[in-house]
Amino acid sequence: MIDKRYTSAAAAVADCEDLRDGAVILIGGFGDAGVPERLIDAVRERGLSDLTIVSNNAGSGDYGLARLLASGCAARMVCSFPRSSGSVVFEELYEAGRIELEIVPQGTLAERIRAGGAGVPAFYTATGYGTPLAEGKETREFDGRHYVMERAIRADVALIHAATGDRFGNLTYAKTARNFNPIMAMAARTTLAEVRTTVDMVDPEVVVTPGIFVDRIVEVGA
Amino acid sequence: MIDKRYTSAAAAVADCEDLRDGAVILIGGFGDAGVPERLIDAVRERGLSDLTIVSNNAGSGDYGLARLLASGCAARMVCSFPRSSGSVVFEELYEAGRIELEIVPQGTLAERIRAGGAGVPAFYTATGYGTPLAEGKETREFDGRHYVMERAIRADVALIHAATGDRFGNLTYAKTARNFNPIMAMAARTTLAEVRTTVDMVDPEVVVTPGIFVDRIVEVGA
Amino acid sequence: MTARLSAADIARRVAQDVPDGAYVNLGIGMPMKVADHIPPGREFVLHSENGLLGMGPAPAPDAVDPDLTNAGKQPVTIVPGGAYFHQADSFAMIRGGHIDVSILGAYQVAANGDIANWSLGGSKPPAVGGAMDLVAGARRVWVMLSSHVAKDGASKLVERCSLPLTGLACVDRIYSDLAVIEIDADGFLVTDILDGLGENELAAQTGAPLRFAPGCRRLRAELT
Amino acid sequence: MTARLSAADIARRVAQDVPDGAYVNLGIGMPMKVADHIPPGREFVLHSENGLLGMGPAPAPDAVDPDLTNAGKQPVTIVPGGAYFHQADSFAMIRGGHIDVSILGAYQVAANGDIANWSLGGSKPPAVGGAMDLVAGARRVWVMLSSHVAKDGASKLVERCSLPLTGLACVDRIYSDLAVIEIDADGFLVTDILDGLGENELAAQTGAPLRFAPGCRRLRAELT
Repeated sequence: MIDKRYTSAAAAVADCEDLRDGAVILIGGFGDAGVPERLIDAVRERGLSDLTIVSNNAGSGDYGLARLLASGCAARMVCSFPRSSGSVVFEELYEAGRIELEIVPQGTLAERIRAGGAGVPAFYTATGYGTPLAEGKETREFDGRHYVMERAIRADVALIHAATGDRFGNLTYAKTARNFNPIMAMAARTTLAEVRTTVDMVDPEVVVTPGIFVDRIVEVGA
Repeated sequence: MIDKRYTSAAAAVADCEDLRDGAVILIGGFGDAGVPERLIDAVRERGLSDLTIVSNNAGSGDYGLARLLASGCAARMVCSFPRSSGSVVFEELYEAGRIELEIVPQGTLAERIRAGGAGVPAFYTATGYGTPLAEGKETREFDGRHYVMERAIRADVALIHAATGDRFGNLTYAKTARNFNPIMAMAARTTLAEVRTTVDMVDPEVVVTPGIFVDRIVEVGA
Repeated sequence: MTARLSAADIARRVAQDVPDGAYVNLGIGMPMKVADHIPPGREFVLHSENGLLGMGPAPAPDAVDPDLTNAGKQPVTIVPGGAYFHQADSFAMIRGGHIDVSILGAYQVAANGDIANWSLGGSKPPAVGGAMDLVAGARRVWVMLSSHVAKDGASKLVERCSLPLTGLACVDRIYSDLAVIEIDADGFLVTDILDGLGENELAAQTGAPLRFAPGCRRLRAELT
Repeated sequence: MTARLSAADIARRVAQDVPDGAYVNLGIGMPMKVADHIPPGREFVLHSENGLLGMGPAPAPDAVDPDLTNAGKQPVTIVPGGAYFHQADSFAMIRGGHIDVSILGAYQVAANGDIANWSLGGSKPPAVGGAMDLVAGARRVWVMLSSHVAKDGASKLVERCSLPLTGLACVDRIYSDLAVIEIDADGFLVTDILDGLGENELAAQTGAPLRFAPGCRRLRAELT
């Protein structure tokens, strides 16, 4: 019987082969909404190194993503907006030259992740053309407009947060806590989802992330 | 007040400027599921010519899409599987040389339409590489694998079918009648949706097509 | 000279120009104020790029929902007709040309429509968010400037941007505390000027040549 | 020689090889029969490319729902744990490498893994559906052949395909009425052969060289 449920975040990450030194990890959330805090904590406790973290923001305060970064496990961050109020940990690492930053327009970040999940190795976008963020990138004209070629992002692991999930890994989200979670679920070799509530079965009409994209789920409560 | 509802399919198509001779029209549906039959009939009655029709199939029997094609309004068809049982009308037009056919792998068709809606002018895909359907197309290697460059499809008009809709144009679908409808809604200058039932408001968590992608809706019953 | 327009005045003026039924993205900060000045009888649908259409005002303090925030990470509400969606869909709306108007702030806007609004350089980590997507993808791009001139006395309206660009040739219109200015193929075209402000005075505070539209309107600060 | 395998025998053999919990796409026609032979205690999730995971068997005639069909446009059902989604998401599953096994029919399969299964040429309009996406995107591509040899006596297993290709170097394994054959860098490797059929007899019905795996298993038709 298919049953992707784990009893704890620690158990879900414990024997995950794709979680290793040097791994690329997608982490869902936008600001504090939809961040897989418990999975992040469990990954931090694994004490990995040389990770590349892909997330819209770079954490704030001293919890969750910021605490993960503070542990020194990440060598590189791919991010659209790492400078939220309270992003002190990241700023210090950055200014000390202890973490590399690739800054990506938010829509390009989303599209690159979605492309990774959809088998598209590269695509063209008008976003960023002629700006410093397109420097060194290939450009091309289509129908008189200029575009930048962007490569897909694929990861070893995605950590995502959802509202409800079932044993098949089908997920729904709560309001704007949806954000990057569904597309990140598509783009990793192993996707771990923390859910507030497990249910017997998500209504097939309202599934947002079908279980095919999810490998392990853990109920974490509200 | 925003109210995208029209009283009939005929009224919805009557003053639609994008519906004109030579237009590119996306038509939702897969086989007989999720086909906007009433809108197709209303478009047929407009007596247009030189249309390009983009649809997964080419109609069957003597109703809906097949009847539209029989009217002689279409010069060109973009399609993944025009040879379903009962696709007699299309086959006759094709064999008589009266309609041009561009055959596109189903996933490439879906991705090209989605790209059109998402502002991506072109992307790469492994599908079709080395086959007759990639002949004449640009190819490129990424990380040791070969890909074909495919261009986005954008249309003047999309005709789609949905289960429920509200005055804002938010839509839900019924089961596999969803198919091409949500992505086609994104990729046209004007999107017309026929819905089985109009409701006061679709639950924002279960909206599949947000109203931003829909210009006009008409309730057509079951 | 009469009083410069307040942020609320500018927001009110911008709101007048948004077509009924438009899908509008409001940048963080000053552009958000446009939502407070939607003219009676008109309905806009506000898009928040973190995954929300139908953004409503801030909730009462006791009704804050951490799952419902805007692109500035502040608590908001949803109005009837709204919808939630993921980031790729949200940016498909922006990048696919479905957003009617994007209203943003800027450090500099050039006469050729270039905009710089994401980086002042420096040692802090850069951060761009959705700005580059919005200026590249929205059908109309309007810039709101709380002040026509920066604190250092330099005009924010320039011949060519000196700061890192957000996008090329994409700004359609500028609303400042002194004027409303269209950008067309020939550069800046003033369509509204602060009542009591001379054309030369406006030109002196602008870093590129101005043309004045026939029937250029007068802007008045509202007494509040 | 013993009886060749029936379509049901082949389907039963294929089903044995599908890992528990796998996401599987079954092509129209013969591959669909695999769903009828899922071993007890094992659970597959069937993907139907028109927008369905968790495809179940055909409904009773009085329970047909025209909104719920498979890729062959036939009425089906949905099992617990299923989901509906649109075409771009459905093909993201296929093209993004999320489908564990794609099981298809073919006109020809070559020793280099090329497959031809969508066109016999002729004056009829061509039609491809999702075949090219499946062979390019699924993690494993398995071909089922109701007969190893076509009606005209030509083998379906060839050195190089002569018919229009569906995909290059993508087939991992072939299940025919005579054998189970892996395709590796050196070509065809027989892992199972019909009980009573000689290696030379199989080779005579195959259009490219065969190697036989050590411990090559025997296939037996089931009495039904």
